[in-house]
Amino acid sequence: MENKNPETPRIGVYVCHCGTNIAGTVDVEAVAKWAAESLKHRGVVIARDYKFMCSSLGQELIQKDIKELGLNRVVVAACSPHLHEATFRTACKNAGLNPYLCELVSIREQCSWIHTDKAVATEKSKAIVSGGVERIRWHEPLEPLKVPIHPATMIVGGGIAGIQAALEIADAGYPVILVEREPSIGGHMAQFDKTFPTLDCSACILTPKMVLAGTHPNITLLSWAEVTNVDGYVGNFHVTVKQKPRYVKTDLCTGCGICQEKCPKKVIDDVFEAGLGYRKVIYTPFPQAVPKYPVLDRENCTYFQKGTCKACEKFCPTNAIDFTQEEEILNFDVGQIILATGWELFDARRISQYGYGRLANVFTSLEFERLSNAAGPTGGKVTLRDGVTVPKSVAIIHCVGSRDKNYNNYCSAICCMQSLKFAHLVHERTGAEVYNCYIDIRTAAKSYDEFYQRLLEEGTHFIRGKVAEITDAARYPGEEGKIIVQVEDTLIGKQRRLPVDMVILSAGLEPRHDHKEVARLFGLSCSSDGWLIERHPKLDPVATMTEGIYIAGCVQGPKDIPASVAQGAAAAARALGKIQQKEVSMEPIRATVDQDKCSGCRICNNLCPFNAILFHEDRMVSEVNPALCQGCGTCVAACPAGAISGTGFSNEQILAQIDGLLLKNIKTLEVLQS
Amino acid sequence: MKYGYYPGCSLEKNAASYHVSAMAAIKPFGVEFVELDDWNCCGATEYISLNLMASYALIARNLAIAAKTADANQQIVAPCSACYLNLSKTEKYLTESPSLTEKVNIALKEGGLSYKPGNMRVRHLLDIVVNDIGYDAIASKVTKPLKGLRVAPYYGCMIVRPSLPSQFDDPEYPVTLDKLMQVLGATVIDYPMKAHCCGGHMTQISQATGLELIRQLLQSAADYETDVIVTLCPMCQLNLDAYQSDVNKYFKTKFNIPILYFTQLMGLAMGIEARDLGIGKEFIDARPALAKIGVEVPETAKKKPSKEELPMPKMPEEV
Amino acid sequence: MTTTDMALKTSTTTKTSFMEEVIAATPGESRLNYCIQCGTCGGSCPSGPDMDHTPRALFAMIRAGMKTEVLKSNTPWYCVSCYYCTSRCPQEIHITDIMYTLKRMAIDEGYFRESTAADAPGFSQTFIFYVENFGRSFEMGLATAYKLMHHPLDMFAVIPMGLGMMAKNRIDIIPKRIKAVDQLKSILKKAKELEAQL
Amino acid sequence: MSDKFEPVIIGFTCNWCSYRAADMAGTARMKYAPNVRLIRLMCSGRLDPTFVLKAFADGADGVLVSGCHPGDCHYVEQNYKMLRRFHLLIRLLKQMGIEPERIKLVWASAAEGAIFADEINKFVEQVRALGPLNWGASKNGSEKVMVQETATEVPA
Repeated sequence: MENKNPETPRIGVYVCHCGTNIAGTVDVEAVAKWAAESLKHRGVVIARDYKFMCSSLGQELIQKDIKELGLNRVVVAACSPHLHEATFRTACKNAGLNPYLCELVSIREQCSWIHTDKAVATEKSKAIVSGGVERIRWHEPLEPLKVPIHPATMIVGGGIAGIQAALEIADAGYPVILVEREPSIGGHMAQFDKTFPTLDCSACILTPKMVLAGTHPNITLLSWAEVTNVDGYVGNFHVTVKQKPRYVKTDLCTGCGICQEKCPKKVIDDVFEAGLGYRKVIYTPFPQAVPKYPVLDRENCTYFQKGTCKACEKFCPTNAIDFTQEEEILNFDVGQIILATGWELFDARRISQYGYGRLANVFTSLEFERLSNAAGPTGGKVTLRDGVTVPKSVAIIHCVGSRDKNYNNYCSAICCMQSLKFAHLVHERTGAEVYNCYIDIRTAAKSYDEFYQRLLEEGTHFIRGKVAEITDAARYPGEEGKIIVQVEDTLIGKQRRLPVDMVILSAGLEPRHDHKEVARLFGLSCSSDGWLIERHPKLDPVATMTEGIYIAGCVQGPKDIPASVAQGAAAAARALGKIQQKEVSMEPIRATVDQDKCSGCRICNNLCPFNAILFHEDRMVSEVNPALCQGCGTCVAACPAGAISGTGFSNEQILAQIDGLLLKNIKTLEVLQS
Repeated sequence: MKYGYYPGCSLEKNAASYHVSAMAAIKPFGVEFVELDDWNCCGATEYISLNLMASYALIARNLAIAAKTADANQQIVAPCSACYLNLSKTEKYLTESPSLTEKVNIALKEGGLSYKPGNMRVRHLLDIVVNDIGYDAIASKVTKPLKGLRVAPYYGCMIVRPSLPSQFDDPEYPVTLDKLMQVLGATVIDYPMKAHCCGGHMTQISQATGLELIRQLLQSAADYETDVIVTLCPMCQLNLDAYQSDVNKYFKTKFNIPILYFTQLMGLAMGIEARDLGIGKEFIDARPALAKIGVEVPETAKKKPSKEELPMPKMPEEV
Repeated sequence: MTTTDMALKTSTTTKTSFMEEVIAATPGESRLNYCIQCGTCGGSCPSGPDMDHTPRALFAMIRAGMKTEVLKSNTPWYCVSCYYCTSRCPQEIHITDIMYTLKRMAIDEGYFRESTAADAPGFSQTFIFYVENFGRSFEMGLATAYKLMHHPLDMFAVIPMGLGMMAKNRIDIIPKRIKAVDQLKSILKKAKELEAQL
Repeated sequence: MSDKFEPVIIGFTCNWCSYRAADMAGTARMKYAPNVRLIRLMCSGRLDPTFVLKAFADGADGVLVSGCHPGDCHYVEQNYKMLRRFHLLIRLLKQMGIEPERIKLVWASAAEGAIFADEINKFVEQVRALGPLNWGASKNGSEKVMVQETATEVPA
């Protein structure tokens, strides 16, 4: 295959020793020598080896050759491109060579580190270098794409992570649209009484932030609303939001609460009270709700069911009730999006041997949060489900639905500390004996293990064993009327039966039930567990593979309040960074359609998950929007006419690399010579 | 619908009433069981404790016979939980492991047989009754509902655990038998021990352990004032029934709970006579409980044999 | 070989660890090496209170290579095959199957005689004697032969139940026999040869 | 080096999961067979069947294709699109007289270096057992025919 590039390639090959990391297994001098001789006819002008190519001296070596030998292509054989591709491209750029004319091939992770036979590893390295040389011949100079950034940011989810992100961006002076599905922001944190490990009152630290978010001049707060569509790309997203009808005119409502007081119908509150309490049909989930306007639950409303009642309307002093309100569709242009949609509680009924739903005094963690909450259904009094009896003994079960192949593989991260907090609250409120049944106590954060120490001091009984079953079948005297927790105390190697009055299941955290739809809506991907995937698990934990969309809080994986806040702030910082740049440069790895070759078959149209391919009905050809295209190349591979090509990963480049890797370039020469 | 029928050793004699009542109860629904020709014992839980390959070969012989039985429609019904588990588990492991299948086939070849796993559905009798016949069809045939009879459905272990491909109910909190009993008009008690162990072979190996497990079960059912415990496995029936007096002696308790097969109650509700359902063979007399629903069981010759009595002659097979 | 296997190999000095032996002798993927010692099995086991080691403890001992102690344990013999452990295990370990493996190993290597359940194999062997020679199990023979061999004094205790079984016509006095006993015998003979080669 | 046949295998990885799995195997110094030479694509969805045919024509004895696990694709679902193509490709290879065992698909997440290494070892043995392909040589010069013309896509 001959190069169609007009330019005659002048290629420099640089083979790195990486100390002994590569040189220990690969004869790097031999590789460089071979490249200089055997690939000369392929345009290799110079081939060198050096101790550490990535050092400034190594980079200078390349830069010097570019200038002095007039190199127009560079191949570096060293570590993985994920480590140093940017380093060498920048070095080339600084020497006046377009950075995309530099290719880094890996002979460390892909060769020296995984093999032991030096001869074999050296031969493989030669093939890898040869592949790089053939490939770079087809590279073209590329320029990053520049896209303007709209200064507004949309934040989806008004829990603590979303609130934090909203405040950070708003305080920096940029507009935020905060969308919350429930009537009030606050999320799960608003349901808690105390927060570990300091035992601050959750409401005391959360409500001021909620109020700020509700009143901030730069924040548009949309509660009782959901995102229904997302179009566009980084810097220019168009988001459609459905505002569900509140049946309350927010411009008239003062939040006085008379409607709630007068509403004659009570229903079980499955959301805020976790099913442990009641709310009215017209309601704010809790007194400090933000915004303060109530929501009328149409499904349960007597007026909507039977056509009479209207108590709320009759008593409203400002005539704010409006039964004719309808769903509204709102459209927003934003530059970036932060997703902070949070988590849901594992359904403990799935573990039928734990008896939740059958045994009255088995509670979930969220139920206990409400039970212990001063504003909860019992006013903070810890009682059995009869609402009166104070338990004398309580068992707290860790890892319910977590670390279990039958349910969720992952550790829910917060349950150990949460269970310790519960143990403390039970001690404090009831003086009951408390048994914590755990597999491992995981208290790996600042001041967490100290809290564990404190619980030991308080006399909590710690039993190391995953609970086998919870039953009301009394077997021995003393078990009648109790709930019996059967567990192996693994530290003594014996089965134990703990007769207790109350059991709290520390149920794990799960992705929201609609996580798949959310991922699809925003063009993101989730792991097999259902959590959204970050761009890099360590080095880029809040960005996603979609430019301009970030994730914060538990939507990325189970985490506690401090970590959620940190991620909210981190996501905001990433968004602010882009806003300040006013425009964003994007990797120019994109697909393009040769309009002359396109037959208009539209096969590519449906393949693109980012809707980057438009079809021009008038001309019957497809076109790729470079700002939407993420460069995966699926359309390139699919185009039957060969009309689509991918910059950075073109057919020519890859086919040439195959030739190179199989040393076809050398063999052809040998055939010619013979 | 026709199925291959694997009665298992117990149903030949000890649990003959299970076999008789099952046949009587399914007959009105047009379901036909074709007994596998010259089947052999499944090895219970004992053979696998001694010899792995032999135990798989033993069970595979039955699977091979079933596969050859045209009328079996690639389905085997086992009324005994242990037989069901052994057949189903072997089918699963053979399907998953070609090397195990290869060895088993080398052994089968000695007997002129071979078996290709992957197509056989092994099913418990209860599965056929509740899923293939169905609650609605059964409800339509109930002529004498078990009104007022307090029934404790007892599942035991091996039809609900481990999770095999043939599993049809929850491993911890099964409900199919509960629903069936409700359809028959009984008052079903929801007691926590319904899927716990009946003691299995522990009555033989460590009496104290075995009797304690039986006691726990009887205690829980008695706490809920049950009239009768209904089972679906001959081993469970034998343990709870035959050892009940030993439990009473050992723990100084006074349990007197009859243990019947679910097919027997099904038959009664459908108006079949007690004597045609093998009722009367239990150690714990079921007559007082059944009298509550107006079922009369004809007197059997003997109530309690005394020590002096000589063995009875072998009786002819029941119809 | 998976990398897990490699890690195990290097962590022990012996050529094959006891745990590897147990895994190799268990059909299917036993997942024994995934045990996190949570105790779900020990907590669930109906005979747990009477075992000298809970299943969990036994697995730790297998890991530690305590072969003699493991095979002398009464734990596998007290397993009632209720499958609660297997069904509940958060690591999906085939615990019941491993118990069967340990029983076979204990018999093969003779350790069972030293366990507190020394008679249990006798029960299995008596049961199987009838299965192998008649194709069917035989309760009467099982009860008398096993009791006579292992608990002669209990023989009198089982008489009332035996008589009761007879009175209710629930027990055969002579064993039933399948037609193709010879065919079955040759199948089992071959299977045992294959087992011995393992 | 022994005299046994050492197959040459071209491996295609995606940029996000499987290439990183290979990196991970390297970083962890896992040792595995040296017969595979990798080409990094942005996504397994980029895999044009032409690439595979080209590799065989150029003398490769086997081709390894790898991507993110289903559901984990960094481009949402492009690995599924590759999967569809992969099945068609196997049919095509059969028609061309190439044993389907010469091509293998491996899902590997960025954390599964061990799995990646294991799968490569297994695949190398599999291809070794098949022996050399010599497809390019036997077709002598006809390789140009199969480049570019064979890439087809079945609509979703």
